[in-house]
Amino acid sequence: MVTAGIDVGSLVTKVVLLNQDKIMSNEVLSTGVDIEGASRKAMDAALNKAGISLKDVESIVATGAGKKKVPFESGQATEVMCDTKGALHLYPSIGGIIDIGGENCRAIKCDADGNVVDFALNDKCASGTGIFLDAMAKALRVKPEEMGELSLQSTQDIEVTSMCAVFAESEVVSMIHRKMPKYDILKGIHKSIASRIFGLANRILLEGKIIVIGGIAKNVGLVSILKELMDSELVVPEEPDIVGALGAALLARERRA
Amino acid sequence: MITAGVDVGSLTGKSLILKDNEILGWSIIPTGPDSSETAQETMDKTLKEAGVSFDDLDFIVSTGYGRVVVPFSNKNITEITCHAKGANWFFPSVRLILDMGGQDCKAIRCDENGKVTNFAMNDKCAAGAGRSMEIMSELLDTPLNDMGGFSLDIQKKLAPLSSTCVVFARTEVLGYLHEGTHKNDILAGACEALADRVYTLLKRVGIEGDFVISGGIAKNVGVVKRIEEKVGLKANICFEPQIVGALGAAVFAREILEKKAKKKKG
Amino acid sequence: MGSLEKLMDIFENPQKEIDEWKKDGKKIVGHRCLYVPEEIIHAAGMLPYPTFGTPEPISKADSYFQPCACEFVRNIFDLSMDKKFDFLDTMVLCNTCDAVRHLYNMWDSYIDSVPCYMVNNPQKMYDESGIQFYLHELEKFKELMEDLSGTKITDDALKNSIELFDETRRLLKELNALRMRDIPAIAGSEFLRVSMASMLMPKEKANLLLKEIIDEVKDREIKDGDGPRIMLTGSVMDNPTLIELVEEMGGVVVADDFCTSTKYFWYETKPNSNPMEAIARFNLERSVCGHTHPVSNRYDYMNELIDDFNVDGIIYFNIKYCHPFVYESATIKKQLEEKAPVLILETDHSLSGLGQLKTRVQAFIEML
Amino acid sequence: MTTKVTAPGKKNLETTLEISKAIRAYYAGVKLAKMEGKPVVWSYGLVPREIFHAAEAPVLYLEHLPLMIGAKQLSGHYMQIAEEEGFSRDVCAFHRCFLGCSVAKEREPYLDKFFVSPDLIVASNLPCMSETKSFLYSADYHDAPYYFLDAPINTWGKDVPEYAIDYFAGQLQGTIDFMAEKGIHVDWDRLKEAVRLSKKLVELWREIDVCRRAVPAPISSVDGLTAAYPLIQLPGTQLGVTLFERLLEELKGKVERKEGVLEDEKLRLMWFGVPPFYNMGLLNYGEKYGAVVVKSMVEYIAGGGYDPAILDPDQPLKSLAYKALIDIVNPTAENMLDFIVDAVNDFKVDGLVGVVKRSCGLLPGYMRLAKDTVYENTGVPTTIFDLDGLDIREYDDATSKANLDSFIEALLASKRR
Ligand SMILES: Nc1ncnc2c1ncn2[C@@H]1O[C@H](COP(=O)(O)OP(=O)(O)O)[C@@H](O)[C@H]1O
Ligand SMILES: Nc1ncnc2c1ncn2[C@@H]1O[C@H](COP(=O)(O)OP(=O)(O)O)[C@@H](O)[C@H]1O
Ligand code: SF4
Ligand code: SF4
Ligand code: SF4
Repeated sequence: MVTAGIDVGSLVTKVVLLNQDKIMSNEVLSTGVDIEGASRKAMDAALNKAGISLKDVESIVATGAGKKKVPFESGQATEVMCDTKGALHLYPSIGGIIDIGGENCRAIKCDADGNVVDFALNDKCASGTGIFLDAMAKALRVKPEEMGELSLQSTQDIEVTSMCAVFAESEVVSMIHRKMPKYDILKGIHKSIASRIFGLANRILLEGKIIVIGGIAKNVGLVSILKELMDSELVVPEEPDIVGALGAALLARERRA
Repeated sequence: MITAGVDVGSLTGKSLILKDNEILGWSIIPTGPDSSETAQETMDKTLKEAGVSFDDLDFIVSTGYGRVVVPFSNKNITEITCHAKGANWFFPSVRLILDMGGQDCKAIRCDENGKVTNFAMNDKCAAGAGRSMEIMSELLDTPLNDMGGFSLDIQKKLAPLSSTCVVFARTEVLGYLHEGTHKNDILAGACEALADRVYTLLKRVGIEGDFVISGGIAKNVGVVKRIEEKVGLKANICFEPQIVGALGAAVFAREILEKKAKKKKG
Repeated sequence: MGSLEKLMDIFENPQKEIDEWKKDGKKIVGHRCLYVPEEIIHAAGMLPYPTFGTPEPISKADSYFQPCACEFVRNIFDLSMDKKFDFLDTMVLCNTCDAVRHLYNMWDSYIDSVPCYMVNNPQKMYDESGIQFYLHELEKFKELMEDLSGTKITDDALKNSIELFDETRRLLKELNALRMRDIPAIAGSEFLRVSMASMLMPKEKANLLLKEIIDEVKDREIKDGDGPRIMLTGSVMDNPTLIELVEEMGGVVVADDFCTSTKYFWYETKPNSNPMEAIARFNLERSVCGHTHPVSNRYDYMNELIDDFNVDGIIYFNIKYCHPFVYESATIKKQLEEKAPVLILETDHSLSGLGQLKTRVQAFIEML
Repeated sequence: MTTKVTAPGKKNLETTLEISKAIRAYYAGVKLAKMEGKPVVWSYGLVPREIFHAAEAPVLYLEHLPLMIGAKQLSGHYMQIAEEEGFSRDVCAFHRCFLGCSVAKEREPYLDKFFVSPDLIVASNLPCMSETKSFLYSADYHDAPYYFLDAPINTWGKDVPEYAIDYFAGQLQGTIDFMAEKGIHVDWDRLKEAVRLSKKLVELWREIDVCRRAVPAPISSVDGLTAAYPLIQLPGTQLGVTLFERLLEELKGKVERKEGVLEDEKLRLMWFGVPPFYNMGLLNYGEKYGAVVVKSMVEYIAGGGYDPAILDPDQPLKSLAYKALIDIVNPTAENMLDFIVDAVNDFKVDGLVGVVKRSCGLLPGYMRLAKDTVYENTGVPTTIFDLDGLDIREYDDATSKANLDSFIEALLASKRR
C-alpha cells in the first residue's frame, strides 16, 4: 500500500511517499506564501521521483502549521503525533524528541511503549527558533547550512545578551563590525538559542535517548551545545527535517489498516 | 560659550552644537557597529557644518544608550533626562514627552524647567519600538518616510496583527499579502499596534499638559496621528525630532558650565 | 585583616562557617523568613541558617514551578534540587506568601534529602486570639526542635537566646544608624553584606565582630557620600548587585527595608516572664513585612525610615510575580510619593537586562 | 488585538439557565439595596457566605463582575485601566479586572446594572494573597472600612486541630461584630438555619456529582461551572437548595434516558485551572474528537470538595471555620491532591488539562504536583500550558488548540493500544 505524509511547516514543506514502511521518495522545498501551491509542488515532485501518480496514493496525512490548507489530504494529524511516529519508526526505543523548526520548537516525552506522556511547545517569542537563526545567518552573510560547522571552530566565548531576536540581530551586527571572528559570534548565537531550547526540554524533564529533528537539527553547532547542556544521549537522524512527514505517512498507513 | 551634545542611539547617532542658546549645526548618521566611531563621525560632521573646530567646544555631554562609550564627552546623562530638556527648549510649555526610538520608547513627565518628574519605559521586547517599524518597511518594501502616510490611506479595512512578536508578524504579513490585502491596510495594522503599546506607557505616567513626541518615529505620521487620537492631545513635533536628545545634552553642557562659572564668582 | 573584611569574607563564602559549625556534629536548621523563631532553634543548640538565593538562572525548578511563582522561590528550590542545601538537617518555612506556601508543598514532595516544616503563623498582627493560636504552633515547633537536637529546651536557654539575638539586632541597628549622617560611615552595599553575614553565622561570633566593626568605621566617611540619598525597599534582596548599581550611578543608599537587613533588626523582643510568649509577641507585634495586617504599622515603620535617614528618593524593587510587594507597590506608591519620588523597578530575581535597569536608575537619580 | 476566534460554551441544561437568572436577580437585589441606602459589603474567596445570608446583607462578590466582563470579552479594556493605575500585569487578572472596573470613569451600561460601591469590605487570605491586597486598595479608594479575616493555612489535612478552628471561628465572630458596627446584624437562629441549609446544599451537590459521573456524561463542565454558582454564591439559602433539587431532577432524567453530551463518547477530560471565560467554547473544542470535559476543578472551590457531615447547625461558627480550613484550595496540597485523584477515578477521567493563569498565585503552584500525583495513582496523564482564563489579550488561539489537539490525539492513540 502506498501512502504519503506532507508536513507544511511555516518555512519548509516536506513530503514523504511510503510503500508499506519503505520510503519511496521525499521532497523538501520552501513553503513561501502560497501554501496550497507549495504543497502541490512538493507532492508532484515526490510523485515524479517515485514514478507514480496521485491516484496511486491510498491515503495522505497532512501535518505542520499549514496542514489545514492542504487541498488533497485525506486526514490531518498534529506535529507532536507525527514527530513521535516518525522517530519511533527510526529508533525502536526513545526517551524523547526535540523538534526545532522555523517558527516552532517542540519537546516530546515518550514512555517505553512509545506513548506520548508529555510535551511542551514554545511560546509566542521568536528567540529560540529557526527563523531567528536564519536572520542571524543573513546578518553574518553565511548560509544557514554552514553556520553550524563554522561555529565549531570558535575559540573564545561571546555572550549574546539580548533576549529578543530582533535586538540580538543588531547586537550581532555590531559584533561583526567590531571585527569579532564570525565563528565566535556564531557560537554565542547558538548558545543563546540552545539555552532557550534547553529550558523547554527542562519543563518536561526530558531524559534518556533523545532524538533531535526538524531542519535546525542539521545544525551541528547547535546540537553540540545542546549535548553539553543536557546530560543525556542526543541522536540526530540522517534526514531530520522529514521525520514529521515520515510520521504522517506512517499514520496514513495505520489509519487505512 | 560653545557646547555640544552627542546622542548615540541604537539606530542613529546624532550630535548638535549650541552657541549660547543658538543652534550652530547638527547631524544624524546611522549608528555604526562601533558606537564610539559613530560618535566621532557625527561630531566631525556637525563641527564642519557649524564651522567650528573641536577645540572651540567648551563642554560635551553624551547621551543615548551608547552614552558611556563616547570617548570625548565630559559627562554622560540618560536620554530620558535629555529628551525632557530638549523638548523644553523647543516648547517651554511642554509637560509630557514621548520619545520613540529604535530600541525603546519612553513616556516622560517634566516641569516648567524641563526637569523630569516621572517616566516609564517599555520592556525588552522589540514589539513596540522603532526597530519593528523598520522590519515592516523592509517586508513591505516601503521607505520609512512613506509608511505613516500610506497607513492613513486605508483601502479596505485595517489588517490587525495578532502576533506580538515582530519576527512572527513576518509570516502574518506575508499571509496577508498573499490573500491580496492592500499594503496600506497592513501598515495601518502595524502602526495601530505600535500606538497601542506606547499609549499604555503614556497612561502610566499620566496624560496632561502640552505634549511633545520626539525620536525617529515622530516622523511617522501614521503612528503620531493614532497616538493623538488615543490621548486626545495635539502632539508638538519639532523640525527634526531625532535631535531632541542631542539638543538636550548640549543644553545641559551649557548649564553645567554656567553653574561652574557661578561657583567661581561666589 | 579588619573585622569588616572578615564579615565580607564570610558573606562571600559562608561554607567555612558551616563546616566549622558541623565539624563537632552540631546541627543546622535552615529557614527562609524572619518570622521563623530562630531563638527556639538556637536554644536547642542548633544553628539557624537563613537560605539565600543566587543570581544563577533557573534550570530544573522550571519543570516543577510554573514560571509564575516568584523567581526567588524558584531559585531556592533549584538550589535544593541541586543538593546545595543538603548540609541542612531540616528546612523551616512560615506562612508569608503564596509562593512560599507552594515552596512548602514542593519541598515536602520532591526534596527527600532535607525534611521541610511549616510554622503556621497568623498574618494578622496585634490580635490576642492570633497569639494564642501561634503559641500552640510554637510549642509544636519547640518539640520538633527538641527531637531533632535531642536536647530539652529550658526557659533559661530560651531567655539567653533571646538576649543574644537581641544583642545582634541592637548592634546591627547601631551600625545602621551610622548611615543617617550627612555622609554615611558605611556604604549600603557594605552594610547589606555585613547584615546578611551576621544573619547566617553564629551570633556569639557575629556580635564580637559587629562591635569591632562599629569602632572601625564610626569615624569613616564613605567617598562620594554626598549624592542623592536613596532608600531601597520591596521584595527580598539577597545580593548587593542592585545596591552597587545605584551607588555606581551616583546614588547613596542610606536606607533599605529588606528581610536581609533592616526588617531583621529594627525591633527588639519585649520583656516577658514567659519566653515563648515573648517570642510569639515579638513576631506578631512587628508588622514590617508585606504580608502582615494591618498595613498601617508597616507604613508607619517605612515613614520612620524615610525621616530618620532623610531620604531623597525611594526605589521600590519588585521581583516579578512577588504578590505581596507587587500589590503593595501599587497601593502605597501615592503615600510614599508624598515623602519622596518613587521609582518602581520590576525585574526578576536574577536582575536580567541590567542595561535597561541602569538607564532607569540613572535617570531617576538625575531626576532628584 | 486578538481577531475573533472565541465562542461561548454550549449549554444543555434547563436549570443552569434558571441559575444564571437567579444570580442576576441576586445582584439586581444588591443594586436595589444600595439605592435604598442599605450598607453594601464587598467580599470574595472563602469568606463563609452563610454569615452574609444570615444577616440578609447585600454583598457584591468580587468574582461576579470579572466573570461577566470576561464573558462579554471586555476584560482587556478594564485590566488596562487597572494597569494604568499602576497594577502590574503580574497581579491576578480577576483582581485587575475588578479594580479596573471599580475605578473606571464610565462603565458599560450593562455592568453598571451590577456595580455597587462598598460601604464595608471583608477580605480573607484564603485562597490567596491577592484578595487581601487588592481589597486594601479598594478600601482606600472608596474609603470603606476593611476587616481582614485571617485564615491559618491547612498543614493538617482533614483533621484540623481545635485551636486552629477556634482561631478562625474567632475571626468569624470578629467579622460579625465588625458588620454589626455598620448596622448589619446576624441573627443567631438564622445563622444556624443557614448552616443547616448549607449542609443540605452540599449533600445535594454530592448527589448531583454522582449523576455527573455517568457514562456518557450527561453534562459538560460548561454547564457544570454555571451549576456550581449556588454552591459558591448561595450556601445557606433556600433558593440554593431549591435550584439544586431541580438540577438533580433534570440530571437524573438525563442519566436514565442515557442522554449524553455526545452519543459516542471517546474521551473524558478534566479541566484544572481557570477556564477561559471569554471563550468557553474551548471546553467544547475536544468534542469533535469525542472528548468531553466532564469536570472542572473550579466547580469545587469554596465548598464543593468536602464532607457535609462536618457541618453542625448547633455550632455554626466552628462548622463554617472547619469548612473553610479544609477547603481544597487552602494552599497546602494534601486535600487538593486527594480530591483530584478521587475525581479522576470517580469520573473515569482519561486526561487532565492543566491551564496556567500566570497571574494566579495559587493554582499554577499545584500543576506539577497534581500531574505527578495523578499519574502515580491512576496512570492518567496531564498536559500543562499557559492560558489566562480572564485576560483575553494573553489568549493565543493557535497555541492553545495545538496543545489540545496534540494531547487528545496522544490520548486516543494510547487508548487504541
Ligand atoms: N542544513 C541545514 N543546516 C542548518 N539549518 C537548516 C538546514 N536546513 C534547513 N535549516 C533550517 O531549518 C529551518 C526549517 O526547519 P523545518 O523544521 O523544516 O521548518 P518548519 O517549521 O517549516 O517545519 C529553517 O530555519 C532552516 O534555516
Ligand atoms: N523618516 C522617517 N520616517 C518614519 N520613521 C522614521 C524615519 N526615520 C527614522 N524613523 C524611525 O525612527 C527609529 C529610529 O529613531 P531614533 O530616535 O533615531 O532611534 P535611537 O534614538 O534609538 O537611535 C527607526 O527605528 C524608525 O522606525
Ligand atoms: S522579544 Fe523579540 S523575539 Fe521575542 S516576542 Fe518580542 S520581538 Fe519577538
Ligand atoms: S515575598 Fe515575594 S519574593 Fe519573597 S517569597 Fe514571597 S513572592 Fe517571593
Ligand atoms: S486564586 Fe488565583 S485566580 Fe483566584 S484570586 Fe487568587 S490569584 Fe486570582
